[in-house]
Amino acid sequence: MSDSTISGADVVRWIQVYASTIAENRDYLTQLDSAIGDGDHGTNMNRGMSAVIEKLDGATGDDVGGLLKTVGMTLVSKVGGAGGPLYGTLFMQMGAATTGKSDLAMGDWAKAVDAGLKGVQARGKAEPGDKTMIDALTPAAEALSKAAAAAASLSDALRSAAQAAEEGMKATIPLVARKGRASYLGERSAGHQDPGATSSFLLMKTAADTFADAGRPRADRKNE
Amino acid sequence: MSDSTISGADVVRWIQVYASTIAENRDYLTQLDSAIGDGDHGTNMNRGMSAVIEKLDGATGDDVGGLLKTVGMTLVSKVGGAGGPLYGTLFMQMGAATTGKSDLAMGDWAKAVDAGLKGVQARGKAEPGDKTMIDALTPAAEALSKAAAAAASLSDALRSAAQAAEEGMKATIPLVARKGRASYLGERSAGHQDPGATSSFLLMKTAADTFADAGRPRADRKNE
Amino acid sequence: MKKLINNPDDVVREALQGTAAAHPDLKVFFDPHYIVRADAPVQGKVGIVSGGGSGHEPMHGGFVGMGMLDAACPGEVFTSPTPDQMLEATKAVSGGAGVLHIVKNYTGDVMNFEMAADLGKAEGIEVEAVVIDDDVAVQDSLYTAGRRGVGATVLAEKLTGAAAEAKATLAEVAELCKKVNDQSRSMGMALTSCVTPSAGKPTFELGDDEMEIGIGIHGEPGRERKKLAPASGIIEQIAGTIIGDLPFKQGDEVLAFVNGMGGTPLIELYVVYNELTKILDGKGVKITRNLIGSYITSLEMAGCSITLLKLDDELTKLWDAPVKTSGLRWGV
Amino acid sequence: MKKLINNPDDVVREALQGTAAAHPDLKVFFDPHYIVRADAPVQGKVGIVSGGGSGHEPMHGGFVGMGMLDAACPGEVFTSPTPDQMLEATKAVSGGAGVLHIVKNYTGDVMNFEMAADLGKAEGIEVEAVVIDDDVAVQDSLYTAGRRGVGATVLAEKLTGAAAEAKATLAEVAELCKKVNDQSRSMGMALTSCVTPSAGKPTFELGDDEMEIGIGIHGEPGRERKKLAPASGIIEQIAGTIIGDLPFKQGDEVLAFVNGMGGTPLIELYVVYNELTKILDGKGVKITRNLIGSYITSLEMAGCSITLLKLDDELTKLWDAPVKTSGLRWGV
Ligand SMILES: Nc1ncnc2c1ncn2[C@@H]1O[C@H](COP(=O)(O)OP(=O)(O)O)[C@@H](O)[C@H]1O
Ligand SMILES: Nc1ncnc2c1ncn2[C@@H]1O[C@H](COP(=O)(O)OP(=O)(O)O)[C@@H](O)[C@H]1O
Ligand SMILES: [Mg+2]
Ligand SMILES: [Mg+2]
Ligand SMILES: [Mg+2]
Ligand SMILES: [Mg+2]
Repeated sequence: MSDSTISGADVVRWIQVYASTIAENRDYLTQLDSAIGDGDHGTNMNRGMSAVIEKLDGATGDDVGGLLKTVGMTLVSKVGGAGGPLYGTLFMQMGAATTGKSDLAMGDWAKAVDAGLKGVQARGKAEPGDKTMIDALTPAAEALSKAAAAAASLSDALRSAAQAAEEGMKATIPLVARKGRASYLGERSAGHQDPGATSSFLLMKTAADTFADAGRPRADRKNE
Repeated sequence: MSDSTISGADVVRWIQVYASTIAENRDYLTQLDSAIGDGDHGTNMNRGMSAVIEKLDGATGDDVGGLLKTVGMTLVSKVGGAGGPLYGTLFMQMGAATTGKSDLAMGDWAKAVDAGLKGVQARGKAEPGDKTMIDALTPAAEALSKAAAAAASLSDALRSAAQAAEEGMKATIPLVARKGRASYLGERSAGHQDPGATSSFLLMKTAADTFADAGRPRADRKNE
Repeated sequence: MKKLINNPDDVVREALQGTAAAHPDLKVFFDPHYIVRADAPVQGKVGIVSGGGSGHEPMHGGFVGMGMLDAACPGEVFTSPTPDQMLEATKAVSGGAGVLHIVKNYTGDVMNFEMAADLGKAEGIEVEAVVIDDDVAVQDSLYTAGRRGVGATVLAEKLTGAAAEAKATLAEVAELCKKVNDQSRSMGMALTSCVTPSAGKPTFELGDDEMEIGIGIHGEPGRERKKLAPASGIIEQIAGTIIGDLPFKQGDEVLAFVNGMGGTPLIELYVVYNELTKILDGKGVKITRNLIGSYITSLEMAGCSITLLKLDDELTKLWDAPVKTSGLRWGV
Repeated sequence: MKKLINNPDDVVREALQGTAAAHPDLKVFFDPHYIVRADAPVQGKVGIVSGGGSGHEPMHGGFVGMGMLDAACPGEVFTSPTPDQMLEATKAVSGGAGVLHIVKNYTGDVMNFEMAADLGKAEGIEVEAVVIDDDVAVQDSLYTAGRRGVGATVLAEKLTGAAAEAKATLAEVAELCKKVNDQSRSMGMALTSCVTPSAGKPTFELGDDEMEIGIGIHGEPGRERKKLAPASGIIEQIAGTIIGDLPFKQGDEVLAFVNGMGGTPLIELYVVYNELTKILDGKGVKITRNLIGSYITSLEMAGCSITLLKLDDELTKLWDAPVKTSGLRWGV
């Protein structure tokens, strides 16, 4: 079904890379949130991901499901705001979908992302087009399912998911928000990129960057 | 003793000219007070002199002493701050010194200004050099007494008083304040001209401008 | 950024330490953060819990005490607190009669309180949640997250606190909270933006001659940006929108709450109150109770909000009941 | 200028109209302006009158009521009121036991109150005046107008109000007022200037990274301008100067009053209070009472002041006595 699988250690690495990417993009995310929200999305996500990194210290990734659940629960108790429950649910549902696994095949990953997305939708009740993180995650999950069905290579699948997320993120710019704080602005929310869609794109992008190396020998990997 | 006398109508005219001069210099006085005080001297004096003008509406000046007392009492009840009691006392004491008079000879004027100054000193306990209105009034009063003793002309006497007040005012610039709000600044008060000395100079200047014409026929007067 | 703080990351914790030191009537807990009245749990009394982002002080921590909240959960500045804080607070004030969560209608607050309620119920505590959504600046439609919870929150905390003190049941207190919310309308405006400690610069830029009408309490931009105007015109627009929305009618008795956003001095709030009385007089609406001051704030934002609550005998009596908190106190 | 006002010249009058509408416990008079408690004069009780420029709200009008002031005279913004206001207020609260004037030490206030006391005495009312001068930022020397009256004024109004309510004589109340002043020290700082409505622009300009230490309450520049620093350093300097001046010593019990200048949010005042407790703990000085909030303000100025009052049993009991004003209320 795929050229390789994602190991538990890869998942740990992905979380670490995502945490440092969030740290690098903290001010950018906050700036996006200042335009149509309350200017805390970067700080919130960074506080959460820093706590996750502390929590995961020494984690091996033998139990991917347990690992992802821990990430989700840490985010729930450290982030607050909308981002906390939403990203918390995303990871908790990804964890539930991968319970007991130590390696993920591409189909497992596609299912996990889809489960996470469904969790976010159940929690936040947003539809695609509402100008939220859903707008980045939905096309990414669809791209993964399609790639899994077409038996594409893992790295191609991850790349297409990241690209779909990026397009979804950019497509939030002209939208008028219908969920979250930005919806209070009405028409004034149009013309700005959604911060949550941006952090979700980064999630898919870091997955592609990290897992694309998954099949290759350690020495050739770029994210170390 | 002098080339002419100051009539009650002249005194009324002086008050009016002083009121409009204060109105013109309102922002300037306030700006001086912002630097070393609380930025209200112009507004305060203007509020007071506007009330005086309303109060004096139709006043003939038959009783110069009564007129000046009314000016003083109006200032006391309309100005507030340091300026209210000080200028109020100045005019009330000038009024007391001219009780019952309908015309003032130059000596009467010199005595009135001296009485006003003494009132301000009794009320405010400031010495010359403390960086207050006293620093403009003292040299003016001295110039008037000297001129009266030397039997100078009224217009020369008034001009020399205004000039002495101006020099006194300017001499406040390097001084460190020892009375009033400016004293809280300590050394930082040096380098700024005292607002009260400035409004007192304007008082002496408008007197010179108005009364210098006192002896001439109405048609030649410039302040009408 | 000009603030009397140390490290921006430590503001909430240090302010809570200050609160703990200042008010012996309160117990303050850390990690997770929550504040409870020192005599909690009061046996047989419904516990009232609220919470939200910090930066709105005195709300909510300043309203913990006899006759008002049993506990408050402060989040990071302008960020909803987390379910674990709410759960611990809920457990700490549960005296056997159930716990009411008063939730301001923001996506984050609603979701976090939902999770906390689930956790509380799982521990065997009866929990009811009432969502406050009184901000008429926001349309309540399919196309928004609904109206924001603003000034009515303060009133709901006071009134439910009084009812709980009088041993009303959880169902009654929740019903009362909904009634307060239904009968309240609010709207706010800003003359300046606030600056969150973490961002370090104004959330929005406003020209020297501009104001934002219809703002929330988190430095969100408002419904429209306008040229600065005299208080009379501003209050006419805000009060008019509020009055028309419920609507408040001739003969109604109301509580008028003129709230400062944090950076507006009291003298201006009294000018605003004066304008408001003129407008309500003109409509035949009678102010029988009032509250004037900075009670639900946005850090140092300059501006105000107005809340009107339609009163009846029940609400008036509950308003007058004793309250003993650091932010609101009378009768004791 | 960004303010919720109409015409700058009408701010004081309109705020007073708002006060009159808001507080039925007060009677507000115009031309001359003064505020008295509705039940004045209280027969056989010493009347307590204070006053000063407007712009310091809630002081003084917000402190009129049972257990505190009998009357307040509001001047124009930052301008001492006039003797006729003070005379009318004095007459209105004279219940036969004499009247105390609490005067902040500013040249204007002192001179106007002096004239008013003379006028009151001429009308047969026994008047005592006590001048408050607690600001350690100013040297009390032959070369200044003496120390300014700041935070201790609020405390003196509360404490003398309680004593008068307990029917102390005029001599006793005046003595108490002097004692409160003698045992109090204050100092303030500003992060921003205020803007008087009539000037329309900041009284002083401060850089983005600067603060003024040792300011008064009228937008006067302070003793020194410094680079902005963390709260810990600022409070160390201010508290250190205060503590050293009296001096406050190990074992002393104090009331700690952390005051906001008008534009500083409450969350920062609690950060300041937290710093203050650490410093006083370190010196062995015990805070047994506190007051935290914006009580003596400079319009919208951002900044704070700290006042420490050395307590004894008498003062502590008077502090705890009931007070019912719009600005300060407990026990009733
Ligand atoms: N109901 C919702 N469903 C999905 N995502 C949402 C919803 N509401 C808000 N979001 C996302 O959350 C982001 C804001 O997160 P954050 O700033 O951390 O929280 P808050 O809005 O509470 O400050 C938005 O940009 C949006 O993508
Ligand atoms: N003790 C004093 N004696 C004489 N003049 C004084 C004294 N104190 C202050 N002044 C004068 O008053 C002026 C300030 O007046 P004003 O601004 O109206 O009052 P305030 O200082 O109360 O705001 C000062 O510039 C100074 O000239
Ligand atoms: Mg946000
Ligand atoms: Mg002045
Ligand atoms: Mg937020
Ligand atoms: Mg003044």
